[in-house]
Amino acid sequence: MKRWLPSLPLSFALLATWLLLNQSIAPAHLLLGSVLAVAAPLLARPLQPHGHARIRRPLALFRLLWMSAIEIVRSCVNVSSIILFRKAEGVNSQFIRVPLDLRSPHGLALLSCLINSTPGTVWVELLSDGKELLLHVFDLHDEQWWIDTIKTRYEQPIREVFEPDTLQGENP
Amino acid sequence: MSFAASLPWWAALPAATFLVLGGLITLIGAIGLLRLKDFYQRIHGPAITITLGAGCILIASMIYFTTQQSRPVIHELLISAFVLMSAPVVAMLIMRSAVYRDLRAGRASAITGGSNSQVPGNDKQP
Amino acid sequence: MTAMPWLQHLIVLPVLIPLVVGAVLIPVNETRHQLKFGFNLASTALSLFVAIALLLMADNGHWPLDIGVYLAANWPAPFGIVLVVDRLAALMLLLTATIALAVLIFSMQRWSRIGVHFHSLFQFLLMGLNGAFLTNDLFNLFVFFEVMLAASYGLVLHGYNLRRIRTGMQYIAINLVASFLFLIGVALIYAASGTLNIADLTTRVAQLGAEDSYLLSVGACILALAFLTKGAMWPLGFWLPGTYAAASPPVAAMLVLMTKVGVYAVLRVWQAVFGDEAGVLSGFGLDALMIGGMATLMFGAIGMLASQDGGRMAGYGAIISSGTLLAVIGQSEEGALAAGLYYLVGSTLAMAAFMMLIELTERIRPPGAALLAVTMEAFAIEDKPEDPVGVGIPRSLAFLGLAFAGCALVISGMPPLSGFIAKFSLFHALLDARAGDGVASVAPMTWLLIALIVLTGLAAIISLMRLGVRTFWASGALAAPRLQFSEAAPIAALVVLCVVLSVQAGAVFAYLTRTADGLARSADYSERVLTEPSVRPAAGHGGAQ
Amino acid sequence: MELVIAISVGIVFGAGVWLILRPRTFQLITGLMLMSYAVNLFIFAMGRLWVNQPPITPVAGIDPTQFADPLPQALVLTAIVIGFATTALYLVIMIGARGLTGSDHVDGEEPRE
Amino acid sequence: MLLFSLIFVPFVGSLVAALLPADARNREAWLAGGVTVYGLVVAASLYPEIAAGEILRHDLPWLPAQGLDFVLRVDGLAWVFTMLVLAIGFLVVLYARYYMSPSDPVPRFFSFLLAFMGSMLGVVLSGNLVQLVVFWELTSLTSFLLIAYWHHRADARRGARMAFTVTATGGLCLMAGVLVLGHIVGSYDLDVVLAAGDRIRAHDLYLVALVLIALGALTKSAQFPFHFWLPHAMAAPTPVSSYLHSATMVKAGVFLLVRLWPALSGTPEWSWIIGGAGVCTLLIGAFAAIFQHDLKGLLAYSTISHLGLITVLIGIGTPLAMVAAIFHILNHATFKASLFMAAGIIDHETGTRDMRVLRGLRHKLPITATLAIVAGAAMAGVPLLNGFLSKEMFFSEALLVGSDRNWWMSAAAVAMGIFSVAYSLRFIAIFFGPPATDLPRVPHEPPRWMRFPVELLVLACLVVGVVPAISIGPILDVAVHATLGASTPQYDLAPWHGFNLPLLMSVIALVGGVLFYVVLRNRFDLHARTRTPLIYRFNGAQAYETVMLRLTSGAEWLLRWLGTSRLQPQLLIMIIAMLGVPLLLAGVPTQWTTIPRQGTDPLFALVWVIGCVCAVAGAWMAKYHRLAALSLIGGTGIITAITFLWLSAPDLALTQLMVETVTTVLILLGLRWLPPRIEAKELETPSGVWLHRSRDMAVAVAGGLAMAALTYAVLIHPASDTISDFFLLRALSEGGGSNVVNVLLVDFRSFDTLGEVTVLSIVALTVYALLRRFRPAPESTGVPAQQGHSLDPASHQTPAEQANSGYLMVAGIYLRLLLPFLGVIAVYFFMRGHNLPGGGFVAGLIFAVAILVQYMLAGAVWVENHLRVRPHRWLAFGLVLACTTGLGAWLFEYPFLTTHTAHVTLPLLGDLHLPSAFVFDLGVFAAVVGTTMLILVALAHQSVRAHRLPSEEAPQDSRRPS
Amino acid sequence: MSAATLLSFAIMFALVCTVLAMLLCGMRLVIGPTAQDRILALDTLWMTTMLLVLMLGIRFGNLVFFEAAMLIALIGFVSTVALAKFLMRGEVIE
Ligand code: NA
Ligand code: NA
Repeated sequence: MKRWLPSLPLSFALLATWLLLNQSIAPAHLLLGSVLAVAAPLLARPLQPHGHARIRRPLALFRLLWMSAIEIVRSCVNVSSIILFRKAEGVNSQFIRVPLDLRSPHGLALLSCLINSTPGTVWVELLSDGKELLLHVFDLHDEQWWIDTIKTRYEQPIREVFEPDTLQGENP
Repeated sequence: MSFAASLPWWAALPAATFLVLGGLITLIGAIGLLRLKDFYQRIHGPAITITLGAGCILIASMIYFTTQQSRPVIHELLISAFVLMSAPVVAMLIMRSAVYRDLRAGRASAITGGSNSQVPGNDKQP
Repeated sequence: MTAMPWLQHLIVLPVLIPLVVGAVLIPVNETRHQLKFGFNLASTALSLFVAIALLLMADNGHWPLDIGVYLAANWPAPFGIVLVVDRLAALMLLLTATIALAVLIFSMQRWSRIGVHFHSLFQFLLMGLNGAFLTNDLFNLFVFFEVMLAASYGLVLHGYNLRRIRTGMQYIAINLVASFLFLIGVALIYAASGTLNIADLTTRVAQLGAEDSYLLSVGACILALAFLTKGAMWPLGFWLPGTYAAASPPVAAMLVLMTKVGVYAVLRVWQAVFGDEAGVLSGFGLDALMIGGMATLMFGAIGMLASQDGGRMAGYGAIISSGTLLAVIGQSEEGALAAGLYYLVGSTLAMAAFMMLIELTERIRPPGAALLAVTMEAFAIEDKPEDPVGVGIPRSLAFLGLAFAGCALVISGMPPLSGFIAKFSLFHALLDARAGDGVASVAPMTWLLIALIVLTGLAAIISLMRLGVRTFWASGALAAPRLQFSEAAPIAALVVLCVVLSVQAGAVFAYLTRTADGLARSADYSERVLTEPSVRPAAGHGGAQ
Repeated sequence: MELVIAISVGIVFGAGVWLILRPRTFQLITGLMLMSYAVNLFIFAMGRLWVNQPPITPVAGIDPTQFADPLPQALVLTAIVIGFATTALYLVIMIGARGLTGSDHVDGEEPRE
Repeated sequence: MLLFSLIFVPFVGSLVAALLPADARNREAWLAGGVTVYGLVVAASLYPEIAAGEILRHDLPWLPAQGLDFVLRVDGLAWVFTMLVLAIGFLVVLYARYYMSPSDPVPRFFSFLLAFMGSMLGVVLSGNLVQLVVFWELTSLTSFLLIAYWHHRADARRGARMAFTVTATGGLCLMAGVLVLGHIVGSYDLDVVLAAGDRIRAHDLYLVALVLIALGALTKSAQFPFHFWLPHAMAAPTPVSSYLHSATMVKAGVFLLVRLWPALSGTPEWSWIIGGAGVCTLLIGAFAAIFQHDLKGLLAYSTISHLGLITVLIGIGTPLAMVAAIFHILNHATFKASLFMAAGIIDHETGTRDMRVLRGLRHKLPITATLAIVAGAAMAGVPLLNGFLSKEMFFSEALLVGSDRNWWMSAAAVAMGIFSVAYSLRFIAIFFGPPATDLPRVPHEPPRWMRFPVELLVLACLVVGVVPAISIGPILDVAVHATLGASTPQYDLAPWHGFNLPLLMSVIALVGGVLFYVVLRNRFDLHARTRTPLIYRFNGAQAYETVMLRLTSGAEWLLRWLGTSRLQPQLLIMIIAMLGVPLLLAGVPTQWTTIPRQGTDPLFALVWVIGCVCAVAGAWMAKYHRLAALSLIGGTGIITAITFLWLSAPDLALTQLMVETVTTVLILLGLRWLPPRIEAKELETPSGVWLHRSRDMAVAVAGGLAMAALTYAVLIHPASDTISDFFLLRALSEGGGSNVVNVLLVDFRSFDTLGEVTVLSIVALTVYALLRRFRPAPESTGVPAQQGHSLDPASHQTPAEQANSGYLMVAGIYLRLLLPFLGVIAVYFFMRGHNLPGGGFVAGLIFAVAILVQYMLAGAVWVENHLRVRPHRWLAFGLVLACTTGLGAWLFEYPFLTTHTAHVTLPLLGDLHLPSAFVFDLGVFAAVVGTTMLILVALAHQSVRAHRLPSEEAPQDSRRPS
Repeated sequence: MSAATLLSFAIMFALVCTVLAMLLCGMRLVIGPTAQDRILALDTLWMTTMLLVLMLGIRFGNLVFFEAAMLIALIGFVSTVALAKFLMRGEVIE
């Protein structure tokens, strides 16, 4: 199974992409889409050293995404108001370092997506062999608050999704 | 605008709202890009465009075409997906390149923004 | 028309053979040089056969009005792209194939090995040249020009060194800009006339309103600039001598053909678009062409006199030949055109041979000696007679000398080879055609042209003699060059062809007169092209289109 | 629209011309790129301007006057592709020349004054 | 055929001679002698007909279109010249057999000599003037080769070039003259031309023709002011001098004048031009001859003088003068050839030709001395020798024509007589006096057969001089009759005509000459003079050299003014031409029909404000801020894409976007090899640069305005009836696709597309070939500074490490995830291309970009270790697939590239339409992928290569395993 | 005010906003001052262009625009990544 279908979610996503693109669920498209959904990951496999993400807790993922969506909208309003109404000099833009326990590359990727999608924060890079995240914050008022937020609101759920085993090992 | 004539209110109103919102956010993002002080601030401007601006307009498009074509038109989701996949990459790469550029040039103040914040750097540096 | 005669496919072969062979050779490893060369040779030889066959077909009534039409993709003119073989196209194909074969054999030992993908590029160059000669569609002409140019870029830089890359950069930049001009010209012509097909243009030109005529003529001017840049008309051809001198000899020999493509395109487009059918636009720009041609002639002659090395001289020789042809086209006189075509054939063969020869003569003496010889000539230093010449010139030197003399005679238009016959026939046509009842009818411009051509010939003689004397006779280390048979044979063959051209001048002229005659009848041409029906489905074959 | 396109073509072309007359290879290549935009737009404009009438014919038996002229579009497509190829080529030659000649002058050597 | 062989055989002989071995002196001589004897026999066999006044013709078709046949025409004049050429030729061959040294490469000599002989025969036997010109130039050519026979000597090369330049130029004039003549007469046939004398002389172009032909003749015959080449031609071996430069080639000029006498003569112009040149030559040549120190030089000037004499006679142009001219041609040939040969023997035997050294040779070379003295006497015009006869005829003609009014003519004749006696004495003097002791070699009598030709010729001088009427009479007669026809005068060939004025002149000349010589020798020390008095200032040779040098330097100067080898001016010219030529030729229209336009959308205008600002700013920054310029131009590209989209060209927009992206990456890949430009130096700009810049700015603005105007003019003008409707109407029904642009590309105009992908492939191959030999600039060979910087944690990682665990790890998750999506989307755009925007090209680029992203992410080495991309195969596969699809049509008996559609009905899937255009498009796709990958990968590999190099040199830098 | 008018006003407004946003991006692109500013501006320009294209699709009621928008969303980042990588590492493909 794994040999022919490296990742079922990916294949489904590809099939969905195909059907969405063609806006059709005609048999021909289903067939062709399926062929592509199988073939494309297979052909791309040599270039995927980290393999594909295995989502252990889909529900946790959806919860996380929903929360993030709200956070994004909120941050968006904040950033907009800063841009429109505050003097640039008054904005306290800072780099901060967030210690990370998350190790899964896919988890880190998701984290980066969430952080970067949230206006006001930009992921710069992982430091100290991935134990620390360098972030840039648009308007920093309280560094510790940021660190805590990221640890609890983002890192924790992501670890739940991608590395529940290690998480349980740490917090029994 | 011939197709729009047949649009019912219940679709037109949210579509219009999302459009206006999307347009505004996009503009604000661009304003941020233009008027903020330095690069590290400016990079936060377009972020709103990419996430919320794009989202609003995509939703508007979905609403509009679904009503107009009388069938679910949701392929805009693809765009959202692709944007969500590529935007973080772009942001982190531009940011990192800027950081190291400034570090190499010895413009640490540009990074710290003249404040007391930590300078990012290589911990392994001897 | 039910089924398509198989022979008809011959028309597309000059494009197709090189394309397929060039493509097939791409993945073949460079270490299998023999194989690549073999394919290339077979393809080029086949192209030669096809060209001969097409020439015969175009001349023996195989097609109505002796014009073969091939509807690529089976769409009728003016909508689809149409390949057309008439006598002129067949002649150019033959010339191309001949020179290509000679060049290829010449490059077997050395030049094809100094860089990668020589053989594919060579085949693609052939494809571009042949396509440019065959196509009847302006934009398709652009495409084939680009094919040709792209391949020539590759070949000009083949085995690149400092000199090649300097001139190559210039060559490419100029041609890129010229391509823009080409596009602008084609676009304007389309905007004005609504068509891209040259034959269709013939029928449309006369019906155009004043504004569209204006747009068409502006487009034609700009298009002509693109052609003339390739054809190296003064002042658009300064790139040529340097490029020729720097390119490797076989490539330079092929470049000679490429200048002719520029001239060919001007001739083709002008005869069809601004011919007798063109109404008010008939003969548009011909005077400018003639003046430009004459300026080019003059420039070429000056350049030739000023040149010290063979490659550069050959380049200016090519400019001279372009200038002559352009001026002849500008005269728009049938007899002169036939003579011009004869000149084109002879001078192209000789220039190609000359390009290859130059390289061989450079093996005669070490570079220092040549420089010394130049200095001594310049200051008229009398060197003491040295030890008498040894036991005669070694054979290779004799061969080179003979071939050099042959080329020089043709290029300078000295008797008895084809160059002289061409010039004489040209003068004859210019004078005779206007003779009528006396003197007054020979325009001063015609006299000027004749005088210029004569003087240019003189300049060519002087320069080539100087070069020859320096190369073969100047004292100094004189090494009997090592020649491969594969290097000598193609040169010999081309020179012999020039001789045959002179001996068989009568037959050749008969053909060329028919060619010029056909060119002048643009209405026939367009009728033939536009009425060629597409192949309709025969019973049993469903599903076409 | 017509005026906008015309002025734009003019400006982009002019900028391209200015650049190709400059002495540095990089300027030349950027000039070629700009000229190529302008020329492509120019060819495109030869089919006149059509808003929201792409030459996509959903059914047979359409009224051809209701669609943009497809031919210039096809020509531009080919021109874009060829322009891309030649830009690539010039680029490679440009860096090759820079390496070999030690100069990024378009003549491959600094002008002698 | 026999006639034809007369010309043909020497050329064949020449060819054979060239192929003989270098040391085959005897075989060469036998061959050449055989050829000559054959010719003599053939020519002699024609005598009966010729003597009967017949004109023999042999026509071979040659250039019917120009009304030109290859005609051999033998009349008396031609026959006499043929005999002369062959007879002297035979003697020269015999002489040369002994003259040429064993170390000389004889094949070349005899080959050239025979070729010359053939050419000369061609000149005299030509039945039409064009053919005559051909052989005329051939004699120039062969003589050039013969003069330069000892080409290791600078004087030989110089003499040959001079002779060739002068005579070939004359030949060109002659050709022009012949053309004019042909224009006047309407034919080049000699018979027709000779018969049209009156028409020619009455024509407006007569003078032009005359001058041009005279230039040809006078240069060939070394007439003033073109005589200077002849003395320099003496660098040739003596047999050549004796043959070409006394007996035959230089006679070609006068032969031509005699030949065309019926057509051209009889006008004052003729007399003035021909006669005038002749008189000057006569005097200058004779005078200069006296002051030579070189034996051959003396003979050369004497030849010039005698040719002048002949020219004067022709210029006089009366029938009797013509008789004298022809007669003197023959006489001069005999005595001068023998004198040259004698000079050659002396040179050969003593090792020198310097008359200041030579003396008393009669002791060692008694027979040669006797012969030379007799021949010299003939040259001086001593009675009872042939030279006397023709010279006396000249005197009498000079008297007759000159009469009282033009007494100077007679004076000149006498002066020439005096001079010729003087130089003959100078020549003869070498045999007298005490024997020289300081000669390079001790002279002996030459071999018997080497002297034989001289003996024969001297004998001829004597016989003709004593019994002219029976010896030369009949021969002269045929020539004269052939030339003069009905106007042949009565003339009397006899050594004695009684006491008359010409005799007196002869006596004056003889006596005066002796006195003059004695005076010169005793009072003016001839031997010490290094230059000819009075006329040394007129040095033709120097003038020639000056002209040649000036020609070159002038040409170089002009070339600098008229041309350039720099790129920028050339591009400037192109742009100016693009602006100017249409204005010049087509002008500006006065009125313009317009159509209602599309309303202007302010948004669109605003979009273009961005586009234009980007373009202008990009142009502004391209010099110092490359990255900025690149970004800005990318901005213009985006706007262009939007424009396409806005204005109903979605395919273009997609393509533009893709190309934009790939081009940006491409240029970035290249940018790495362009070292940064140093700004500081450039800051101070000289004022000249501003001038250039304003000029360029003006041109750029003009160019922009012109394009804008053209665009606007077209856009507001109604479109013509275009061929586009055809495509719109048939794309779906017959092309099987609703996206007309795509159907155009893969069906209607698939031939274009085939060429287009070929261009792509060619460029890819070229780039690949170039980069194989790529040598980066020294500054950019190293690893970029960014990568070695200690601050950057990535600086010590391989690209793979960066992507798999380094700073790119997180980004890599996305970029790698995108790969299958991009693949699917490429397929999508490919599949739908026929009906909606997309197609093989866009799909190919998307696919290529998908892989490219992987390269950017993880580096070339890693990607290629995990995925073999074989761009060459993609390329070949694409091209071959496209061609094969096209060729498939052949099987159905359709033209190349005809589209076929397979209609398949499958269960569950329904109707499927598979147009062959689809497969064609697949070929396009593959070729595009191959091209893009090949170019980008080849560029990318440079980094790998460049990094490997320094690491090989510095092993401590082990950061890259590669 | 009909639904259509409302929508057309909304589209007009959004279009104007987007084009203005593009203009601002263009200005940042021109004024820089640093290379990263320009890259950021270019990336934003791509994004706003995508939005513009989407809105034009709504305005013209034509789904063809969608394809272009999708392509921009997919591909637009590539040049940005390349530019950023160039800045960061001095070369795009190592
Ligand atoms: Na963010
Ligand atoms: Na087809």
